[in-house]
Amino acid sequence: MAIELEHYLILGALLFSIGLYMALAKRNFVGVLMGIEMMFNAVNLTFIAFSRFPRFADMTDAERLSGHVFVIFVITVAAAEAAVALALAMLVYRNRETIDVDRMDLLKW
Amino acid sequence: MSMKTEPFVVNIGPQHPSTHGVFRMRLTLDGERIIDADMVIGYLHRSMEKLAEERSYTQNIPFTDRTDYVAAMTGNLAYVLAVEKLCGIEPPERASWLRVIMSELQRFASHSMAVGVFANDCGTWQTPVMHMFREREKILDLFEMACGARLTTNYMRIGGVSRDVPPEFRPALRKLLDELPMRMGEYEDLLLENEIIVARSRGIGVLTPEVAINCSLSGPMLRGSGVAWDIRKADPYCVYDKLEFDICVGTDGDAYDRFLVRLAEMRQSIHILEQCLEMMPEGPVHSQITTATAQPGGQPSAPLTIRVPAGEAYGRIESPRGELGFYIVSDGGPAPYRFHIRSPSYINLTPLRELAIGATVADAIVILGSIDIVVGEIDR
Amino acid sequence: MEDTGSIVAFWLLAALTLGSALAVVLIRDLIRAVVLLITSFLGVAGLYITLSADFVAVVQVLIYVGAISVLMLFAIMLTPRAGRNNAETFFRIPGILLAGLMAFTISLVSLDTDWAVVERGGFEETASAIGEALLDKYVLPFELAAVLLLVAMLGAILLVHPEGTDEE
Amino acid sequence: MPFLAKWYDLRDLGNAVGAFLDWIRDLGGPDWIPYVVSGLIGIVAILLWLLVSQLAFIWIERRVIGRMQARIGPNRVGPWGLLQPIADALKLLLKEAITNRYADKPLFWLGPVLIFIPALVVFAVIPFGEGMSLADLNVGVLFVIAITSINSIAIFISGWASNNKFALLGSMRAIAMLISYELVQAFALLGVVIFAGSMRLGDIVAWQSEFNTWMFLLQPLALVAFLIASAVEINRSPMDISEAESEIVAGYHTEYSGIKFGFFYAAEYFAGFAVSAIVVTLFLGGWTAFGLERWVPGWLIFLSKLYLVFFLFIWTRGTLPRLRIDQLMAFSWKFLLELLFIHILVVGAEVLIWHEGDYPAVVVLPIFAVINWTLAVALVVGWATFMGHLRPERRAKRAVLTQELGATYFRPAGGHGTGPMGEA
Amino acid sequence: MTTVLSGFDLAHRLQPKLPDAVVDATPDWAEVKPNRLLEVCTFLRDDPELDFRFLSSLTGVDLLDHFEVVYHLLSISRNQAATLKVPCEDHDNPEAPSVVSVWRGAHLQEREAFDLLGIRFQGHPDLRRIFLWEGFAGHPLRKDWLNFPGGEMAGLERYPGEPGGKLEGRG
Repeated sequence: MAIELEHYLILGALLFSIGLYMALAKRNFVGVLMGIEMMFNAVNLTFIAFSRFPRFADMTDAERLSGHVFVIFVITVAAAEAAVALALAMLVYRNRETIDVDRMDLLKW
Repeated sequence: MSMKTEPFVVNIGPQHPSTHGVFRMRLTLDGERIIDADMVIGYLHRSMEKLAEERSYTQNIPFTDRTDYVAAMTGNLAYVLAVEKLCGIEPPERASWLRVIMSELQRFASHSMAVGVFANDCGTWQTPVMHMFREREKILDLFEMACGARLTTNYMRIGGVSRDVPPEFRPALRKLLDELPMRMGEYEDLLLENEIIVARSRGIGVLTPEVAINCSLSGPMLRGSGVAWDIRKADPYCVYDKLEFDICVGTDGDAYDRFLVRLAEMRQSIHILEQCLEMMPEGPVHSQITTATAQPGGQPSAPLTIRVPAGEAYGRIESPRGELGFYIVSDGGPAPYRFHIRSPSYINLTPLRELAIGATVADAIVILGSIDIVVGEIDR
Repeated sequence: MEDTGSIVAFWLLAALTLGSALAVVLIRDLIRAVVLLITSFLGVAGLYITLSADFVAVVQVLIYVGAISVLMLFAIMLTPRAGRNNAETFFRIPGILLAGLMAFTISLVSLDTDWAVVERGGFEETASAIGEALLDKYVLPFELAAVLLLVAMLGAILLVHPEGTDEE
Repeated sequence: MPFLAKWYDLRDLGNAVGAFLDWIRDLGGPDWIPYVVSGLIGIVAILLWLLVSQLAFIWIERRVIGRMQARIGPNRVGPWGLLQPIADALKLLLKEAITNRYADKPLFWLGPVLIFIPALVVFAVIPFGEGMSLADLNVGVLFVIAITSINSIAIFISGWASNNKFALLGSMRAIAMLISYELVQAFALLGVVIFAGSMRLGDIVAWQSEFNTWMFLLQPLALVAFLIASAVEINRSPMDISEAESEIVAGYHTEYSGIKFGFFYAAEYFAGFAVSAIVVTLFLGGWTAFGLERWVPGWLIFLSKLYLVFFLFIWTRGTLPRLRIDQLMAFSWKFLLELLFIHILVVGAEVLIWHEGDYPAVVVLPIFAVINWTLAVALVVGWATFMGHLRPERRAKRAVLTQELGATYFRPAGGHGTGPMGEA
Repeated sequence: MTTVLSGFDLAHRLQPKLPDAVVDATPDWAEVKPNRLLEVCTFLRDDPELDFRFLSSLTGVDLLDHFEVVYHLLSISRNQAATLKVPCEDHDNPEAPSVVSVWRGAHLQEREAFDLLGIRFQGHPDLRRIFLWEGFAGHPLRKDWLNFPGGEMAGLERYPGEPGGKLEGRG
């Protein structure tokens, strides 16, 4: 059985769902962050898959590589997001002595 | 940082590459920063002061080797000087010169080890200490020539030294003295000018002279803080008053200065030894006042027992680590009534806690290295 | 994608990625979770290679494995032992439902859609093409990303900088 | 292609393998068989070479450092102690590999395994000679940077899993160092990539061969920065702070014993070889040496350069003290990175001028070399002065010699004291 | 040469300031009252003519009926030395005022004297055992240590409280 686009899409969907569940249900701030990163990965995988399996025959390489470029941007944003989120986690921990997202119920600290 | 992290307690020692024996620092850390420090000692405690109360004055000399086993000769010397002070014995002149030679050789050996180990604590992978050991070995060879032992010499006697040096001692010492200044130049170039050692030790563990005096620090610790105080100058014992040498003083009071002072003192020791080699007279090496008895070989020897009048004496010398004092109380009996060792390594640890707090773990190791402890002398 | 090597590689990597992602969810110890997450990231990088996206695959290793997971390890180490629990909140049931629904919907859609894929081989070399695209067509987003990174860095520094104390 | 040799010509090992592969292909069978076979040959060859080199260099390092330390080094097992590494390996195999009770057992087991991966995988992209690379990726440089960063994760995992405070301190230091020096490493290689115009390691070697130059002649600053950053990542002295022996016993591998320790020990050498290989490929012309490769096999040139670079690591280990972690991090962030920013700007401008003006390389490259060397020296000296490294309180000094008893020579310093005593 | 101030000299210097502090003086030392010790020490340290800012040595002596704490003082600026003694009358429970507030260098030495001789220094910030472990029976430098009331040959057990630890045939 050859590997087609659908395989990658379903794989991405499953990875995304696992990430979504983690982001929703994990108690620990770092756990939530791990879920979000996993979702990013799923989306990236889909992007790359789409760029590998083009829809139109007359797409140039540069056009098909838009997916890759987008992935690069996503990774950049993910890195920035991770840095800020972990800084936030440190700050919350310093002030509230917990990184349990359930207990971060105030909009201030 | 105001980060509220869990305090992290680390035991540096008792078995650790950088505690120079069985010494333990209990550090409470916040990240790499030390927020509290405590020292736990006594792993090498042999209760020498108690043991000495049951042995005769002569039998106690070997104990003094084993306090500061890196500088046994000066340990011997301080003890015999205290007893001689108590009895009023004047050793013959050649014995005094020999004592000075031995204690300066010992100072060189001890400082070279201290300097090498300090560089080791700064993170050189054994290289300086191995080079320093090369010179130390040659000095220990000389000790072996003089008294048959290398580390625990047991050379000094009350009223003299155990025996005169053999005739080949003099040329051997001459040869060594010709070599040492060149080696010292090497060490100064390699270690003193080393960028990383400077970065690691300057500004670390700063002691002002007021604090240093108040904490009763002595030796290179005190001189590193900028106080020109050397018992060899202040209260010359043996023949130091006939010798020409300088007091080596630091100006910043940090770990680097203590290291600096030790290196400079090694040069002064060479200078002193040169003078000794020239000026040392011939003559007996045992005092006639003590009951010197002839050994079967015909050589006069130091007495095995002496009678010490009741009283007390505090004899102090400048050992490589600082003021080594022996406080001896006699009740007129064959053994000392009270035998107290004022050991510089131990008292130099007084400001350790304050020096360590606020430093990093790596700094604490450097600070400990710059104090130059010998655990045998701390615990006694 | 007919050759056997790619098919085997895809299934192995997919199993690795999903398996370790599931283990990340299930495992309680946060450090082990991060280690498994790294495995999952590496699996994704491998999948990129099967999609002949070599540049992105290496960037994935560099950023996700080398930087983000390290940041996570750092954050875990700076928090106390009690903060190393990877347990769920009471959102578990809705979470499972929502995630399951999501997976089901996307899978259904992707299976049901006629993707009309035009088969074209992989890329010979992506790095220079991506570079050209970034500095030509996407130069504005590229600059924006740089600004974003700078702002994020400044923000992170400001956030963890203790108030009122000026560090030397 | 200077080689017109038969398969048995030792000048190019690739010929032999190529002939063997052709033979397999001629036998028929599926396409993947020669592919897998060539991969296996490469892997086995690299592993064997690494093992032999490692054993040899354990001995060489001990002997050389012995000389540096005024002693002899191992000389009992075998002639001149040559069998000492084998004896050590046997001893490590026979010793008990203790796992302490409260260790995180899976991770504790994983650490020593994981630490091998980056050191071995890097060799996949290294061209040992013309065409002698396992996988000449077109993103080779990026691959190298990405893979070597895994090293620190392995260190972290083993330190964490040991459940030992020294190990934990070591792994914290390793992570902090990784974050600090990853950027330096990337920037140092960026200059090379800009010049060569390719991230394929083979292309970079070919570029250096084409213009008859070595990259370090053009970019000395990048080489120095890369060497320092790599020394940090593989924990070689003077940057071995995550296993700082005099402070935290053995850092992350304090709790490892027996063959698990042996793994770390071996991985240290493998990583050293990997870094040396990268340095040789990117900065020292790889398997070329100004035409010498026509007479001497390329892989021999490559290996001799590699050993020379590795010797550098031995040398620094035998001579230099260790820096403190905050000094090392400050060195990265406040010193190297700034210099490399300027360096990248200059290199980029040079390449731009070169390509726009279409000047001949013979004229341009020497000028660039002179400019970059001058710039490197000026930048290092200038930045060091700016950062205050030449101020008297950061320099070496000598003790005051005095005869004046009881005098005080303390100079109240511009207090960077370390505590209440310092500020008193 | 270091000038050694005799006990008489010391007493003479102390006379105008602290007339009733000195109990006894000999050529070698001066003995002061325990309750005046801190004042005497502060005076000796701060007086510009004496300037004993350096505490060379501090130790205790068991004199069978009482203890004595001996202070060897040194003045670096004037290069002179002196010896001070303080009696601790109660032999079973000797006490002396701590001089840590005057000389920080006394810190470890007082801990040592406490550990080995059992002299309690009042006002010491951190008076704990230093060489011996917490729970060691008695203070070994005391002359009566071997027939300590807790049992014969106390200290010859390997660990405190170890049953049957008394060495055979040496009772």
